[in-house]
Amino acid sequence: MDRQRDVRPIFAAEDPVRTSPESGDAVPILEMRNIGKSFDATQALDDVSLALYPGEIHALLGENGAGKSTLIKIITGVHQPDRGEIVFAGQVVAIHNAAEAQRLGIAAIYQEPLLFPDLNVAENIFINHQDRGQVVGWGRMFREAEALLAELGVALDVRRLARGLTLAAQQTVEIAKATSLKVRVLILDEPTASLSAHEVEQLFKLVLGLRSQGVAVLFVSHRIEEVFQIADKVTVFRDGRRISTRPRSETSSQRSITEMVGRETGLLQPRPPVPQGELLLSVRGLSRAGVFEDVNFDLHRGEVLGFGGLIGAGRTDVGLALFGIEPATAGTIILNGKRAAINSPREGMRLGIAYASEDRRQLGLSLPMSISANISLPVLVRYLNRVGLVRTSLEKATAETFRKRLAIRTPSVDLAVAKLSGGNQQKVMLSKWLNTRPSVMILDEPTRGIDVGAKAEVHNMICELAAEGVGIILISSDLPEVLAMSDRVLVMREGRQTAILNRNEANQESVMRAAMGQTSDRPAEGAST
Amino acid sequence: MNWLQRRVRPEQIRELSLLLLIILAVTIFGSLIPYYYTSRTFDRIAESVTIIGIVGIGQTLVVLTRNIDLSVGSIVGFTAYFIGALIAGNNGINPLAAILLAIAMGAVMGAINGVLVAWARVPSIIVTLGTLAIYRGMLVDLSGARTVTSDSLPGWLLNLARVNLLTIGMVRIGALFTIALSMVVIFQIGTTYLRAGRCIYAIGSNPDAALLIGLPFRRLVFLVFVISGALSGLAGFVMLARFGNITVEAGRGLELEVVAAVVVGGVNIFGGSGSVVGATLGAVMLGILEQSLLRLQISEFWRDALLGLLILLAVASDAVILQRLRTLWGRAELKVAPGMPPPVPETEKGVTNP
Amino acid sequence: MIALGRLKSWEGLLLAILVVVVAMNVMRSPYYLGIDNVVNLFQLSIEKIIVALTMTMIIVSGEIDLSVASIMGLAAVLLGCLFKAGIPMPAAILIALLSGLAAGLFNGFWVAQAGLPSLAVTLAGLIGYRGLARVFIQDHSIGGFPVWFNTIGQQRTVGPLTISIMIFFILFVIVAVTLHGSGLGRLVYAIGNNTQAARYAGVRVKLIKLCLFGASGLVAALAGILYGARLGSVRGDIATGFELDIITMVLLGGVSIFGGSGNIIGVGLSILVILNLRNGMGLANITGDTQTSVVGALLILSVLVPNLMHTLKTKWKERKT
Amino acid sequence: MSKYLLVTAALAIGMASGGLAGDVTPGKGVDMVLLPKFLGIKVFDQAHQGALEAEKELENPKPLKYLGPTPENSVAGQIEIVTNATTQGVGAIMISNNSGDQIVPAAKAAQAKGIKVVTWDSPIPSAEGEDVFVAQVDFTEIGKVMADMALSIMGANGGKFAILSASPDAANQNAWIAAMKEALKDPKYAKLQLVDIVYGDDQQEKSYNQANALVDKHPDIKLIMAPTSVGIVAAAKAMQDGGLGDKVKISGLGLPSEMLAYTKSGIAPEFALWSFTDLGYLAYYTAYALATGAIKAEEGATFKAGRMGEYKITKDPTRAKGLRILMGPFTVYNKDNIEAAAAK
Repeated sequence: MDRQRDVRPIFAAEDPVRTSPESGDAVPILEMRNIGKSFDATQALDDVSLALYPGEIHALLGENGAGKSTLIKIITGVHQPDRGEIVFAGQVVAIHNAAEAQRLGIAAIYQEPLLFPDLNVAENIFINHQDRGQVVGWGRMFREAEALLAELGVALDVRRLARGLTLAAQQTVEIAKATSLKVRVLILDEPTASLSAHEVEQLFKLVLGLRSQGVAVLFVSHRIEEVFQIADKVTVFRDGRRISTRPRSETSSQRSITEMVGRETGLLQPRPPVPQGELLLSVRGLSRAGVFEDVNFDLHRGEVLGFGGLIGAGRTDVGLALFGIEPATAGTIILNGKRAAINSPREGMRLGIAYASEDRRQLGLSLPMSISANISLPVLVRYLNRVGLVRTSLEKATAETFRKRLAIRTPSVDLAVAKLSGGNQQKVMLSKWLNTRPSVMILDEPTRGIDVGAKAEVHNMICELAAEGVGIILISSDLPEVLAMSDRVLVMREGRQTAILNRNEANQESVMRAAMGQTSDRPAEGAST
Repeated sequence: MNWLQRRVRPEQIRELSLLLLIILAVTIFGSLIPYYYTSRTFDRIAESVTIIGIVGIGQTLVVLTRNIDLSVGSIVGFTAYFIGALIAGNNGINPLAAILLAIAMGAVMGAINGVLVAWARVPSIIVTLGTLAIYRGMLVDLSGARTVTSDSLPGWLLNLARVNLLTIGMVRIGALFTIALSMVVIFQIGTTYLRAGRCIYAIGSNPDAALLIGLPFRRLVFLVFVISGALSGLAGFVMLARFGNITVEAGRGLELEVVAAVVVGGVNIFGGSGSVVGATLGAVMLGILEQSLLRLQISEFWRDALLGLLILLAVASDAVILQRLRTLWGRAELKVAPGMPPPVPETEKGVTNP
Repeated sequence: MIALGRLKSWEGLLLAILVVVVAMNVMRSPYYLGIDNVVNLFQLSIEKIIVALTMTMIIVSGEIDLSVASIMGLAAVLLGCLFKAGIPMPAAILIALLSGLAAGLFNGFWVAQAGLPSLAVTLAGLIGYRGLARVFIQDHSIGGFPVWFNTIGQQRTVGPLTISIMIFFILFVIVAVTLHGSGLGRLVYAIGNNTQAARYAGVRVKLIKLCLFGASGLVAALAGILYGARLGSVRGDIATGFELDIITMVLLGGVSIFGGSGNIIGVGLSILVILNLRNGMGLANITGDTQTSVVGALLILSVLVPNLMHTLKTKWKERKT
Repeated sequence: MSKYLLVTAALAIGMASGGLAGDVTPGKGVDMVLLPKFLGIKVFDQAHQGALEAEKELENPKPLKYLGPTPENSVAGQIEIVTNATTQGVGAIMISNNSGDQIVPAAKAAQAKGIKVVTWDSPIPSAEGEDVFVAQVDFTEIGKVMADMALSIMGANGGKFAILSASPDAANQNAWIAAMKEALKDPKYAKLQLVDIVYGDDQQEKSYNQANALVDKHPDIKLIMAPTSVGIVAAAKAMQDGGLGDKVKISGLGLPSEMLAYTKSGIAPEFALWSFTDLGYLAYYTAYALATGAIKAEEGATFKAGRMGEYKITKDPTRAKGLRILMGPFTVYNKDNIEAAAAK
């Protein structure tokens, strides 16, 4: 898939931008008033009010975890708001599930479409139509499906199974499904993430067509240049709060970026720089077919290399390749001067690499098992006696040392990890990987979804580790954290390495610009050497 | 080629290949076995297809929803016995009433499975393994282990097996075979033209999406188990007509043959694809194997050994297709295990990440 | 590993049921607790309880093995055929054991390496291996085994116990130590709890699953051979339908069908409950099929009850917050 | 037909005049267990009725237990029931043995605890663990009868025929088949050719399929001899359904009530059987007599079995060891006498 595409404005700048009618007279089709939502400790949405007007494309910008997807899930009835109300066409409504949302005329298209692989295209479009009676009229359904697709200007065989469709074709089917249900509010969540330039153009034609039919479109995307290409109004979210809503003409991509990232970076003192140790790891031309390409960087002992970029940029995939869970298909990895082929987590661990996953509940920990069992799991052989039995006393002793070292608040190390708070669970996972005594430690979103206190302790631990000479790769979407902790920041975008910024060059704007496609002038490091 | 590709859906390719396999088998066995192409052979095959075919329809619907129904063997035995006892009790009973009663009795037993799987969320492998034993035990208890003998049954029932509706060349279409054929036609139409039928495919194809867009997930799972029970009841009646004598052993082990026929017939073990006609072709394949091996003087148990292998290959090819699907769609994990409860979609458990 | 909270509630329940059942049986026949009858108790279902031990490890790892009964039949039939063909008994036993191991590893390959669902693979095994067994022996039965072989299954050699019961106790200790004490046991629990997390932690999931299915096949073959020893002859339909009893013994013991939880003490207690129940029903002249239906009901209850308790608990917690 | 009645009647009279008849005192409480091969077969239900009739006459306060395994694990099931009965300490066990010599350890254990073990319909081949075998009919005689029926059905020019038996472990089946093979050596039956023996395990479906398979495998066979009440009915229906009633005849041992339609339609012109009710009645009397000490299980002991008159325990000629009580007459049914027999 050709991922590299030049930015060609579809519309000439002077094209009269349809400014939304003054909010005074037009009635918003969908209005969120003071919506609040929190998941256990973290506050996902804090007093958010937003209005969508018919015939208007409203873009939503924000970093990862800014609350965009939570808002969408509330609109489509997947979640219920803790506070606030939703007003649809003037009446207060409660949306409990997707079916109710659909009845109101609200449809959502996610990055991964929700189609049925074993049903054909026409059926996927009309699967949820209650009004079509118990008997399926295939002839009529095929004709209507073809008509719908023609109206959207798409040529697609309605008889073939959804199983073989490309992502772009699937999105068109989803849009056709929405229009067949007389959609009034269409939500597009990161629709263009893996589309080619031509496919994006196709999609924008469809969306503009819908806008002219009076549909209110909520467009969520990280591709800032696309947003400023199509949106009538732009809203910026940060930390669950709505920062600003401005017509596109009164704002610019630069201003939005600053609004998105404008958090005070004061509270995180930057890590004191540590004298750079000798070269630990150097990676050249690392790639994995269809996932990421040509990643080049060096890592020295005691150095923290931050991985900046947006979700789906491929940072986690680089981590998985280095650790051997999803091995790289090309490129070289040189560790302590020796070439290494890492094809399984065992080989990764034997070479002294550790990867702490971003999803601690699903991939990082075995929740029902005790703290000490989790910590000893990767290197269990170290705790076995000659006969193969587990020396639980030794295991508990190790767990105790980590309990003190990382201040894990737990009555005993035999407690099941499931019973711990998010922060403590994260510490247990980190202890698990520290226990393998790695020389290269890959941390993937180490502070996501944990309280501020635990976050600070994790940061201290990172500083200690670096001081001890461990090379650390910090994958994080928390920009201030990356900037504060990293000696250098490697930025990725859609599977490509767009920049390596050392400490003085790296700031919120430069990283964000690199992450969103305005490639910085300096070529990626290492490519030349 | 494109025309063919457009017309034919993947699982139809599986059914076509099965049809070719059947024709191949018939020609090979025909050459090896004397007197093979006689009406007796087709009668034999038709007879064994009748019962497995009818029950296979219900099993197809169950497997489509990523579940399995092992209790069909006992339901067939139970209905065969008690309808037989009932008819023996009052020979004057109207034939249609007897058939409907058999279907109703089977449906009730299917409903019990349905409630346990759909609402109590007990995996269907556990529920139906349990009810397989419970219904068999009830049959032995309530019948006091007696036998329904053909002498106590009325004439219309006994020679139902011999009634020929029509004879094309050497193929004799008996009454019982017609019942089976009509069921296949009815349910093939039902699963292609009725909305409920299509929804059954949908919830098997992508349970998360089905729940998210509000398809009646639990009611449909309950429905397929009721249908599976009802059809097993009908098969019980057919068995009664065919054998005349029904002991408490009737239908024992039938469930394994039915599951084999359905899986070999192209119904995807991961749910969502496969058809009633495919399952019937699977039943025909089973019948051919059984009869031909018998005639080749080699033990008919080679059929079971071969079936084990055929099931494995069918499941493996299902997995390969699914693997390609997974990589194509980039979906991390299409976690699925037939018999295990339909995966509780994230949305229902309340997704926590902001 | 044994979540103590759970231990008290489930195992306590089993203990109570056991006491009630034994009390009822003693009332019905004064000889019940006599040493003869206790040995009979174990003797009549020795094959099932041996295989229930390895089935426990399979289910804790999140998989299931429906083909054990057919492997028992296959191994017993092979033993008979080889013996009839004049092969000395010890060699025949060895070959029969290896055949079980091979069948188990074959299952393991398809489940671990090819990633197929264990339910489908072992269902194919249930049909296929039974077919193979009956092909080898047709409809006949083979008997006349050497006396020393029959004594393994029949004579009381070790004090009041037969050798097969001794084998069961030895296996019980081995599985208990492996599951709860050894590193392998810890990894089996990890795989059962969360296979992906285990893989991310560098656990060799494929290898361990392969070994588990291999062990399950081997022990099933051993049980088949002991069955032949007990009866003194083998037939093609030996051990048909045993998988229901075996799986019930494991699930009634508190092992979750979804893997990752449960312990050997629970399984031990549930074995005693089912043995006494079956023996009690036998004394009360309840037919074989009715006994099996009681076991079928136990199977469903052992998953239904925890399910209901779980949903009630979550509903109660929701109402509380 | 009448010829056999004459012979056996003479035998019975001869026995009666022998030793003095031990009398059986009714009214004693004995726990009795009647254990057929498995449940679900009509002939065994009739044996149960016969035993209940004897129980009423002997006013045994303890009710008779009628227990049987499932056909699936009949061997292990019978062993389990005998073992349980031993634990319960019953008075006597009457078993139609379907487990060959595998039942011996359990039977011996029962005898060790003073329990009387009486076999009926099908003995323990080695006779170990068995007090006495109540034989419904002399096994060698059965062989001759089956050979005669085959000859009379297939006519002078003979032809091919096959045997559809029950289970390979059933001692009586194997004995009858062996006796028939022995009888066929007589030049009279030279033209009869036995081509195959298949087993239906007394299961309806399996017997039906095996009968059809026989015809498929040997299209030219003229007779299927089924010495089992389940097999004979299944084979008859298979031939009827297949429209082969006139080409392939059925014979063997069957219940008149079940075979009525097939004898009338000519599919099963001749078959034989004895009264299972009488067999159950006699077995009960024998076991009761032994349990109450009226007689001992040794050669020569005689006793009066209620309405069936006197019986004497003799050595069993058909087995190396073992004692036998020979019940006596059985009848060959054909078109004319089946009507009356079925009505009974």
